Amino acid sequence: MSFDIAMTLQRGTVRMVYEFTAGPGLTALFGPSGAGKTSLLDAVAGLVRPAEGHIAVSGTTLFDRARKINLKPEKRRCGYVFQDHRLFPHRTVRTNLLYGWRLVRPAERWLSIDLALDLLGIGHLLDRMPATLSGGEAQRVAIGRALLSAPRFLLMDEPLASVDAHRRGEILSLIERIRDELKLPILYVSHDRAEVERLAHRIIPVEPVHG
Amino acid sequence: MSFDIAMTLQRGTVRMVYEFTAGPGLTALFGPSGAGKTSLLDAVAGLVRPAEGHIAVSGTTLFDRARKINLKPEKRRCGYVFQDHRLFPHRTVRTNLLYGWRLVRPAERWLSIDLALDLLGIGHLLDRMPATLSGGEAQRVAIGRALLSAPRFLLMDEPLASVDAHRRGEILSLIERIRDELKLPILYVSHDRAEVERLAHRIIPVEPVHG
Amino acid sequence: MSGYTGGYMGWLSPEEWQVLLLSLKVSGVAITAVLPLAFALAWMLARWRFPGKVLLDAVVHLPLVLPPVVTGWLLLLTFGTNAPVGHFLSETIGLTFLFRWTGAALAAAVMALPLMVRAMRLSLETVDRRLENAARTLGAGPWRTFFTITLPLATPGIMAGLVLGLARSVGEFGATITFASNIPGETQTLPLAIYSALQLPGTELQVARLAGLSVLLSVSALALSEWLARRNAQGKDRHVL
Amino acid sequence: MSGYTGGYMGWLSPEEWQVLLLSLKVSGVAITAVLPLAFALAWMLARWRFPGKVLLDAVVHLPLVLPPVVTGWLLLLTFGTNAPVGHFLSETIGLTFLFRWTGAALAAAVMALPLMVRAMRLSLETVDRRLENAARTLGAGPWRTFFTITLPLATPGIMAGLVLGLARSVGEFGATITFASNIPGETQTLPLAIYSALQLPGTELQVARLAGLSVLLSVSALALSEWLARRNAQGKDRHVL
Amino acid sequence: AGKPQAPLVLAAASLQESMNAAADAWAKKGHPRPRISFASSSALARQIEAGAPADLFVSANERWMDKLQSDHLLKPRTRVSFLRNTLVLIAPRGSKMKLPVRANMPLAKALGSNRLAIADPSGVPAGIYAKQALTKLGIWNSLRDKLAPAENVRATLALVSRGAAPLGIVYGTDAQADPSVKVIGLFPQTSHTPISYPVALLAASKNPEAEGFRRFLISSQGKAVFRRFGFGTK
Ligand SMILES: Nc1ncnc2c1ncn2[C@@H]1O[C@H](COP(=O)(O)OP(=O)(O)OP(=O)(O)O)[C@@H](O)[C@H]1O
Ligand SMILES: Nc1ncnc2c1ncn2[C@@H]1O[C@H](COP(=O)(O)OP(=O)(O)OP(=O)(O)O)[C@@H](O)[C@H]1O
Ligand SMILES: [Mg+2]
Ligand SMILES: [Mg+2]
Repeated sequence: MSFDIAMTLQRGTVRMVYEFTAGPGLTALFGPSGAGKTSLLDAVAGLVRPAEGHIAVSGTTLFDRARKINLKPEKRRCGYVFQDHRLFPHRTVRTNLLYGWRLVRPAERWLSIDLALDLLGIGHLLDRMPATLSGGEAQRVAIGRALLSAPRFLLMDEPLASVDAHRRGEILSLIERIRDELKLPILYVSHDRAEVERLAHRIIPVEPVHG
Repeated sequence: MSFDIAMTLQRGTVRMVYEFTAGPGLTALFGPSGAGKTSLLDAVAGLVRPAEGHIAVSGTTLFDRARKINLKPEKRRCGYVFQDHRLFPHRTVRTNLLYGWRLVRPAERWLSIDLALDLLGIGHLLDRMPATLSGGEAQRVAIGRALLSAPRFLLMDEPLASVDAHRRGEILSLIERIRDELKLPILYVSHDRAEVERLAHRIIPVEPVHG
Repeated sequence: MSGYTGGYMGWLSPEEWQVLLLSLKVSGVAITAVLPLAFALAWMLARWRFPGKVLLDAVVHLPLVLPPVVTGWLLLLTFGTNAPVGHFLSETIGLTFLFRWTGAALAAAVMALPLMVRAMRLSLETVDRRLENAARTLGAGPWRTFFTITLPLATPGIMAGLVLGLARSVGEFGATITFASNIPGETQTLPLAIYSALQLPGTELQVARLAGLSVLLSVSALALSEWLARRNAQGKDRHVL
Repeated sequence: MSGYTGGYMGWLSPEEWQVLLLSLKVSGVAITAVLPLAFALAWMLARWRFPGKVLLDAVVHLPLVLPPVVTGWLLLLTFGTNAPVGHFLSETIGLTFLFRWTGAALAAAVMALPLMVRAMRLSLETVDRRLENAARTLGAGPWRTFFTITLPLATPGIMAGLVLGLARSVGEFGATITFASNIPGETQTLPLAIYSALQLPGTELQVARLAGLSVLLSVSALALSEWLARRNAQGKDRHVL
Repeated sequence: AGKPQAPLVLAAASLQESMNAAADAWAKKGHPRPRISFASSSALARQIEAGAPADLFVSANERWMDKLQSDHLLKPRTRVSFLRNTLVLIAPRGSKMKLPVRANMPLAKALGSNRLAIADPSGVPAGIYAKQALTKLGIWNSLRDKLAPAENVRATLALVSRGAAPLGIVYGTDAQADPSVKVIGLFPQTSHTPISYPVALLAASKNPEAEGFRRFLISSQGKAVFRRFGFGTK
C-alpha cells in the first residue's frame, strides 16, 4: 500500500474524517473547496497532528495515535509542494532550490539540478529573490525545491494552478516519469479534471463533513 | 474603447511593452508565465507606474506620461482580484468583504451582499479570520471583496485558479452576467483555455520581451 | 521622601500615595503626548528615504546614549525660563517646565522617545505594502488606508513601544532631577523619592516599598498589554507543529 | 576625570582615549555576553506558553522600571563579595564584579537586557511559522530550521535590539556608579567621566567633548546597522505606488 | 614585588578637585598616586558594605561613617574628622540681590515666585545642613513650597549659575570654585551641626600605602592642600 490513512482532524470547529488506502502510483484527491484536501496533506507531512487514527506511507507508519508514533516532519521525507508556495523570502531562488538538496546524501538524490532547472524553466531566475517572481515562476521554483530534496513520496497541492499550458505539459510529463520510473507514491490535489484524468491511477473523493 | 493601452513597464532588469486597444466586453490576457500579465494589471490599477505611455479605460485616461496624468488607485474604481488574494489578515471575512462596499455611494452599488455570498458560497465564513480559510475559500472571498466595491471595470488575475469545478461554473456565470448585463470592461488573466474560450470576446497575447 | 512617617505598614502612607499618583500623572501625560511624535518619527524612518536619515535616527537615539544628567542639563539649557525656547513657550502659550510637573513629564517623554520610535519602526517595516495597495484599489485614500490597514497591522510594535516607553518613563530619574528638581508633590516621582530615601542609612524598607510601587505600576501596564495582544491575536491561528 | 590636562584640542587626550576605549570594551563585552540570554528570553516570551509568563516578562522589564540606582544597589546585594552569588562566582570561577570593569559590563548588560528582549521578541513574533514548517518538510531539524529560517527572518529585530542595547549600555550611568563605582581606568566609562566633569565648574567644554564621543560611538553603531539592514533588504523589492 | 601598589580611595564627589590635588601632592613625594573613585557618600558607603576592595573612605557626612563603624567595616582608631566647610547663600554673578543672613530674614519675599536651589534636604548632606540652618533662622516653614531640591551640591550650583533659580544654598568651597556665582551671605556656624568630613581606613584594606596616605591627608601638609580649596581644617 502506498498510502494507508485513517484519521480524524480537528481544525477550528470543523472535524474532518479520512479513511482510504491507495496502491502504488498517483492518487488524486478531488473535492470541493474547503473539503479538507490541504489539511490531509498537512497531516501526512507532519505539520498538523491528527486527533485520532494512523498514517502510513509505503509501509512506514508516520503517525499512529494508539501506538504513540509521530515521526517528525523532517524524518518523513516527503516532497511537499504547498498551495501557497512558501518560498523562503530571504534566500535567492538558488538557495531555495538547494535547501533540501543539501540535506540528503548524494546517493539518495534522484533528480539533477540541471534537469530540474531545464524542465521547470527556471534557470534564468537563480539569482532572483522570491518577492520578484511572478506567480507561475514562484510555483515552479516551489516544485523544484520539493523535488530536489529527494523525497520518498510527493504531496502536491495544486502544483500547476498558475502555470501556463506549455510548461504544464512539460511538468506533467516530469511527474509521470517520477510516478512510473521512480515509482514514488504521490498524493495530488487538483481542480482540473483533465490534469487528474491524465495523471491519476485513482481518485479519492474528499467530501466536506459538517459537525 | 474599453481599454486603450500603450505603455512600457520596467521591473528590475526586465522591460515590458504593451500596446493594444480592446472593445467592450471581456478581454483575456493570455501568455506564458512571467510574460507580464500581472504587471499589466498592476499598472492599470495604478499600483505600478509605467515608464512611458498611456492607459485609458472606457474613455477615461487613468495615466498619461505625456499629459502628466496619473490617477490615484483609489480614484480609478477598478475591482482587482489579485493573484495572491491579499485579504486583510486582521479583519474578519465580513469586514474584508465590506471594506470597499462601505466606501461607495449606495446608488452606485450593483451587487447585493446576499447575492455575492450566495453565488460565491462564502456565507458560512463571515466570522472567520483569513488565516483560517482554505485556498479556494480565500480566493472566493477576494473575488467578493473586489466585486462588492462596485468597480467600474474589473481586473481579474487567475481568479478561479483553485476553485472547484462546481463553484467555477457558478462564478463563470456571474462574470458573464457582469460582462453582459452591467457591461463592465474586464481584463482577465487565465491559463485555462476552456475558461478563456467561454468568457472572452477577444484574447490579447502577452509575450515576454527580453532586453 | 520628606515627611515620611514610616510604621504604617498595612497600606500606603499619604506621602506614598502622593508620589504614586504624581508618577502616574507624569508618565501618563508624557507617553500620551509623545506618542504621535514617536509614531511620526517611526514612520519617517521606516518609510521615507531622505538625506540625513541616519542623522535623524541618531538624534532620536541621543537620549538613550547620553547620560540622563546630560539630557536633563540640555533640557535646562533649552527649556529653562531664561532659555529662548522656554521663554517663548511661556510667553506665548503659558507653558513652563522648570520645577513643574510638566517638566518631569517632558523629561520622561524625551527619555522614552527612542524606545518608542524603535519598536514602532520595527513593526511598520514589516507591514506588507501589498495589503495597503489592495486597500487603495478598493477605494481607500492614503489616510483611510493608514488607519484601517497600516496602523492595525503595526499594533504589536505600537504596544511594545508603549510598554517600553511607559516603563522607561516610570523609571526615569537623572534627567528629571536635573531639569525639574525633586519637589515633593510637584516633581517628586517614584524614582526621585527612592533616591531621597537611598541617601540615608537604614531606609531600606522605605526604598523597597517605593520600588515595589514602581514594579506594581509597570506590571499592571505589562499585564494589560499582554491581555490586549492576546485578544488581538485571537482567530489568527496558524499551523502548529 | 582625574588628571585631565585640558588644552589638548586637536585630538583626544590620553585620558579621553582611556575612557573611550574602556567604554567600548565595557559596552562590547556587555552586549556580546547578554545577547544569547536576551535572545533566549525573547524566544520564550514569543513562542512559549507557560504559567508565570507575565511574571517573567515583568522581571525582564525591571531594570527599565526601577531607577538605575536601585538596580545598581540590587546588583551590589547580589554580586557583592559578601553576597552569596558574588561569593560563589569569585570562589568557583574567580569572576569578581565589584570595582572591576566586569562590574560595569554587568550593569550595562542588565540595563540593556529589556530593550534587547523586546525588540527581538517583536521580530520573532512576526516570523511566519509556515516557512518554518516548509523547512521541516525539506528535511531540516528544529535547530537547522532555527538557524537558516527563523534567525535570518528575525534579523531586523535582532539588529534593532543590538542598537538599542548598545546605545543604552553606552549611556548607562546610575547602576554603574552604584555597583562598580567610578574608578578611572577600571570602571570610569564615558557617562561616569561626564559625571565627574560635571562636578567641577567651568568644564562645559570637557563635558561637551565627552558627550560628543558618546554620540560618535553610537552614531557609528547606528550607521553600521542601517548599512547592514539596507544590504540585507536588497532584492526584496516590493510594489511601490 | 617591585613598586608598591596604589591604594584605592573612595571619596565624596564634592571633594573631587581638592582630593585630586592632595593625591598629586602625595605622588610628588615618590608614592604611587592613589586611585580615587568619586561618587555620592551613600553610594560609596553601600559599596563598602557589599565588600568593596577599597582602602580609604572620605565621606561628606558623619552618618554613613557611623553606620560603617557600627558594622565593624572600619579599621579601629583610624577615623578622623579632618575637614570643615561652611554654608553660604549664593546668587548668579550678575545678581543685584542684597540679603543679609539673619533670623527671620525675608528670603521668601526675595524669591517672589521663584525657587531656592538647595540640595535635597531629605537625604543629601548639604540639604540637611541647609534645612537645619533655615529652621534655626525661623524661615523654613515659609520656604517649604519655594524649594528646588537638587541631586547634589553641584547640581544646586548649576541651577543658580544657569539662572533657573535666583538664590541657592551650597558649601562655601563650591561657591568659591564657581566663578559664575557669588556669595551673598554666610550662614552662622551655630545655625547647623558642624559640617565635617571624616576619613577612615577600611577594615578590608590590605594596602600598606593606604595608611600613609591617610596620615598625609590629616597632616598639616595635607590639610594645606584642602585649605587652598576653601576648606576649614581641624
Ligand atoms: N523586481 C524585479 N526584478 C526583476 N524582474 C522582475 C521584478 N519584478 C518582476 N519581474 C519579472 O517581470 C516579469 C513579469 O512578471 P508578472 O508577475 O507580470 O508575470 P505574469 O505574466 O503575471 O506571470 P504569471 O503568469 O507567472 O503570474 C517576470 O518575468 C518577473 O520575473
Ligand atoms: N482554524 C480554523 N477554524 C475553522 N475552520 C478552519 C480552520 N482552519 C481550517 N479550517 C477549515 O477547514 C476546512 C478544510 O480546509 P482545507 O485547507 O484543508 O481545504 P481544502 O480542501 O484544501 O480547500 P481548497 O481546495 O479551497 O484549498 C475548510 O473549510 C477551512 O475553512
Ligand atoms: Mg487547499
Ligand atoms: Mg501573474
